Amino acid sequence: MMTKHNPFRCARTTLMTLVASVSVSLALTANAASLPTAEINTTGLAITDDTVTVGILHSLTGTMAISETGAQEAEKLAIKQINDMGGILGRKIEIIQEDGASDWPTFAEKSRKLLVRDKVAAVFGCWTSASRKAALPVFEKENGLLYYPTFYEGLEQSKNVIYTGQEATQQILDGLNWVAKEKKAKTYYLIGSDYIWPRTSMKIARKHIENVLGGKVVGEQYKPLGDTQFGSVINKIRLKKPDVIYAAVVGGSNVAWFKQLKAAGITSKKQTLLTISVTEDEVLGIGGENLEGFYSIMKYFQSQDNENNKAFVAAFKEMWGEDSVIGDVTQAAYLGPWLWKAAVEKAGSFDVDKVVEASETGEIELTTAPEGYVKLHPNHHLWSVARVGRWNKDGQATVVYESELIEPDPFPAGYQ
Amino acid sequence: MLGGYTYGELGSILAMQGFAGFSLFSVLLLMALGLAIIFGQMGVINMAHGEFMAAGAYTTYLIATLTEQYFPAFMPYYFVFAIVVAFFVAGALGYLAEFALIRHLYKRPLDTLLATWGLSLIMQQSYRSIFGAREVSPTLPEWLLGSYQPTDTIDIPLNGMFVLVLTAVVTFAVFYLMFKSRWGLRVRATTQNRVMSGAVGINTNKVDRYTFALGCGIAGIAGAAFTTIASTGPTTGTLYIVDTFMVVVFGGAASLFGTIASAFSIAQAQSILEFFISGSMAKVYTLVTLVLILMFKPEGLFASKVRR
Amino acid sequence: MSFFYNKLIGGKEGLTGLILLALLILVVFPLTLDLFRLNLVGKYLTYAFPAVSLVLLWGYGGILSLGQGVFFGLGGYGMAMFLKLEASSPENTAIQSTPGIPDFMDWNQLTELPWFWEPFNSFAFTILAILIIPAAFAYIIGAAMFKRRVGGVYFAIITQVIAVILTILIVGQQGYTGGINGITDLRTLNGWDMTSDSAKYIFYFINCALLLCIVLLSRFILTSKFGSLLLAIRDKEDRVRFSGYDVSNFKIFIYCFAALISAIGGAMFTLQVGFMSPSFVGIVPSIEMVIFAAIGGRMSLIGAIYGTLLVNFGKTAFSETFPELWLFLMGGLFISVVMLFPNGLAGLWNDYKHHLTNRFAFITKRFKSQKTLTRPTNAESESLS
Amino acid sequence: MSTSTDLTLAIEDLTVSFDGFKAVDSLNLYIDKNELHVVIGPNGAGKTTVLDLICGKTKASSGSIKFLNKELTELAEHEIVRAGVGRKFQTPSIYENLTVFENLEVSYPYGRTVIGSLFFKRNNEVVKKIHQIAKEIMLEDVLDTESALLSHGQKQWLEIGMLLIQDPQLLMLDEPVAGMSVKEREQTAELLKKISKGRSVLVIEHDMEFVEQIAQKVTVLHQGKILAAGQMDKVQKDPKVIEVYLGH
Repeated sequence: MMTKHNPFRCARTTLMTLVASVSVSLALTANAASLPTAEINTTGLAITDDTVTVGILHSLTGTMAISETGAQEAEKLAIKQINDMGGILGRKIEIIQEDGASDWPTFAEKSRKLLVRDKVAAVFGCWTSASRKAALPVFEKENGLLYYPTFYEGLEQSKNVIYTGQEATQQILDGLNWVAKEKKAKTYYLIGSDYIWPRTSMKIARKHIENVLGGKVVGEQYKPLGDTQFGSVINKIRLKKPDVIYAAVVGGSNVAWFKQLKAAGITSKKQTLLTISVTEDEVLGIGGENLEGFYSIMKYFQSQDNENNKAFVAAFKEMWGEDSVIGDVTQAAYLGPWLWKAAVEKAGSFDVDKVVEASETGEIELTTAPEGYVKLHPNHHLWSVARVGRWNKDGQATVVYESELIEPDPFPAGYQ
Repeated sequence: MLGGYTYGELGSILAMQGFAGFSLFSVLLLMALGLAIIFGQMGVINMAHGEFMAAGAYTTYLIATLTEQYFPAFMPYYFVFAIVVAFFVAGALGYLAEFALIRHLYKRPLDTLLATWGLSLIMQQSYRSIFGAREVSPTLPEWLLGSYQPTDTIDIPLNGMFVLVLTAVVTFAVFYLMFKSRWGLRVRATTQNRVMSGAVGINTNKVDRYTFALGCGIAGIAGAAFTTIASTGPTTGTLYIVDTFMVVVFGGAASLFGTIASAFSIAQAQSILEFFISGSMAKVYTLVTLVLILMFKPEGLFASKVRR
Repeated sequence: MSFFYNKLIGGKEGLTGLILLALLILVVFPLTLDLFRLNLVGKYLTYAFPAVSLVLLWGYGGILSLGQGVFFGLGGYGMAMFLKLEASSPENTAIQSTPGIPDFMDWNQLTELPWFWEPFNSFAFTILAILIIPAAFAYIIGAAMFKRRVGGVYFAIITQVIAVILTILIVGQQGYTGGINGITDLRTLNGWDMTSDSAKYIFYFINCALLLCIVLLSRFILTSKFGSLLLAIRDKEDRVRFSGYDVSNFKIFIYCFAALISAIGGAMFTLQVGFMSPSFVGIVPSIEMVIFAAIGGRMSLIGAIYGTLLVNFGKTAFSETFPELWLFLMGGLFISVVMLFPNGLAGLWNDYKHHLTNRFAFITKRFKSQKTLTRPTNAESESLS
Repeated sequence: MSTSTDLTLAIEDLTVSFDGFKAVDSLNLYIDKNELHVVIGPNGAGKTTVLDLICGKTKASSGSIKFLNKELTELAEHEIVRAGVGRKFQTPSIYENLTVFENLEVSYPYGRTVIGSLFFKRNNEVVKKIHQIAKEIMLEDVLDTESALLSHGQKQWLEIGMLLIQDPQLLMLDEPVAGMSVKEREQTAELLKKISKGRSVLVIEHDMEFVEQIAQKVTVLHQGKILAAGQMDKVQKDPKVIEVYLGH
């Protein structure tokens, strides 16, 4: 019934330059034999003397497979690298992969399977908020541990989830400050796909624009998911002549939106556009020529120029092919296994309660993350940087702005 | 509405909004033409229609990629070539589907719905296995990008104009084929009275197969054309299928004129509503209105009263 | 007199089938499966409600509804609204800007409970709403369509469009409905922990009992004169009409009944799975329900239940092992059921049974089933023209 | 005329047009109690349309149809049937996968509402009536046969039986002997004579031989209008009728 996907299928490569430096005493990692399984696993998880089993739960089929492919690839890469370094507490990580099939109850069902039957020590997975919301009660009931990679709307904080993507205020606010200052923007047009993440993000953006920046929202528009006709919306935008178009259109609609924008003559020469839903993954479909000069706010861009990232990109391409692109979520997914490793080693145990406790100390940090330094906040979200990238024709972005490290605030006062 | 705008500006918006409506009209019509033949003339409920469109789109993508790699000089012209190939690829797939599936089901229209739904699942998974799960877009020739500017304030999208012209050409071709050619006569004869047509020497099997293939081929053209406005993924087809059926049913299944009128009215309603209210609600209102009208006029807009 | 005898044998055979099914779901499954798998079976069995409803509606009545998900969803949402209100007590939601309303409303800046949520504070009202609202909605659609003699393909497509409309509405009006995430995090029913093991067993058995009751009730309908009329309407609608029956009333009734059954399934789904989302309302789930019925046998109530179980088991097993192959297999299954076994599992079983007992009987049965195969056509092609 | 009370059916000025084509044009037709009336005419004369109009399948553009002084043009199909008009279709229209018994039972005029049909009981009275009708239509021996297995002629009779069980005042038959063997025709002629006692019967027929066997009064339709009417032998000699039939 289950498959153990072997993540180690690619040849052993030049040793990873990437080494997780964790703020944990070396003594813990030094000798696995000194850590009997009975001590580090008191709750009956699937852990032997030399292996520990984790779950990966993403959509391999259905409409979301497009987006979730990168995340599961990154997770497998991280796990492979950790194993190459000797595993966690002397135990190699084994993976059980399940398909969420883009279907929310399936996520709940598979989560239950992973936790109840397979007794996995941690799960890396979910992509959409809906799938996380469906799986969440299962993780809370069965006391599992989920590392969730996507930037999302916030308004959630569960003991059993570590959020490795940004919550909405972290992603949005600094980008808006930047555009207000840099582009002297006063009027904004908000457009998004019609579901919870764009709506919540737009709500936060509107409050920030009106209350903090003193600007004006001249229009707010939502299109059904999957809709591909933007002619009327574009005319409406033309009528309103906003300084900035602020967009959160997703999936197939996203491609249609940018293609039609370009066809309507609205290009970066005339119009500033800031989006929170375009990563390198999306650009593949949209085409760099349609995006050239527009801005995305993300915490990570593949083009980021630092040693960590270079090593990461090289390793990713080696494992998954030269043509791979790496978007924000892919990078965030990559952080999951490393954060878990750090927390387990700090706790000296795989027990979920202890790992969570270690995670909540505020001392789990990664200095080697591709995006740069990140630290886990006691509220289960990451301290991270907001970046504004300008898209080039080749599908890569140039980072034009970087914020300070921002504290995560899933329940932002004044923005609800 | 006039507050702060000049008449010139409003005029420009009006012109562009009018074009947006026309553009949507041509998109809907192009999607629906193939189905109008398959469903309207043959009575086959082809739930895989969207997947045949995707076949055309993927063909275009493939040709674009190959051209870019091996004949970069040919890039400005490949698109026209791609449309023709998309027609034949989707048509050939349709030919196969008719041969393997549809011909056994002419007497069970509701069962064609289930069988073609199965077919659509298989086609989706094939696309995923062949082209990957990610959405793709072909690199478009320069002349399809950007806009035409008759005045400073008016931008007419080139891709929209292209689809409009293409739709006009395909529509005229279909009309010529169905109503002026000898072959069209055979198709109409077969759909009206299969037994009698067979008796007067029409090879009805052949007519069926080519008609179905033609419908699918037109879907392929539509798919190729849509690569100019949207992307293509394994499940792209499912996005279009309900809209397509609505256009055909609302127009009165058996009437090609009805299909045109219905595409026109749906497109205008949708695009005008969308200008004033949110996109989601515009869609809801349009669909609710269609359902209500269909309840009062179940045979669609343009079905003639016939003696039964 | 032999007529009654045959009828009785038919009844006996049906009784055996029912007892076998009851044994399987009430005894065999609970004894052999662990709670996780049993809970899965419970979930699958909630899909069997709309599948059974489609046997009545489509198999016998010839009315193909591609919108049974709408009613499944209405039932499920009804139950979810009640449970959500219970979960959103002011104490549980103290961190919200407006405590006491569901969390998603608070995120969407609603400051008080919308009026149509108010009555769902009452459990009695909720149960009534689950039974009445979907049936009433079906009555409105059915009356409008069947009185105007919209049938066959048109009905199928219109019901599909209704499913689309409802999905867009639920997703778009997220302040009132929870949007695409649905209504989640439902934990207690009248203060009783729904996620406990004992609760899961209890819900499972309630679900099975309801399903068996529905099968019995459907049997009663099918063996009455109404049942014969339903078949008669499917095959020769005009003849029935010109025998003095108001055909539309019969169609409306069976459509409402089918809606009611589906809604009960939806409510049981919410109770067992702990949430409800728009992904059960749209086109895909609605067509899948048709497939369950088709694979089980569109003319067999019990077959539809086995079909539902089989397809869902297959889906789970295959998507765990070969996620890539699953869609090919599923697609192939649809096609082969339509092309080769139009009577589904039930048809195969009948063939097999007769094959065992009597080779000759087997041949005639095949002959007969060939005929059944062509039967729905008249009604359909007429309504198409 | 239209106030006449002793007529079963009075059609006056009946017109129906499809997209401008008048299929029935200002038709007048009267049928007496206990009369067996035959309508003949070449293809496309509008014969079947007349039946469609009477039973409500097609709505008239103008004119009136009075059945026992009740206006039918306003009623729905099932109401017309309940008023006492039965109609047999051209091709046998029976429920092929039900037995002969069930076919008759389904047509039995009780339990016609949804609730009624759910709680309909097959009591002795019903069984007796079904057997009586089955005997009349010569199908008593095959009551338990699935009706798909009947011969073509038997199917035609079964459909007549399904109408008879409702005891209509006006029985309309569309080409009842089409496709029957010679023997079956004779039996059908007998049957028609038998059942026309106590009710009016309107028959549409092509087969002149058969018409001669049964007809009392004949109406000849041509292009939606009445060409001739009266006793069979007179009509047969009418030069207009001869021209239409031969010139066709």
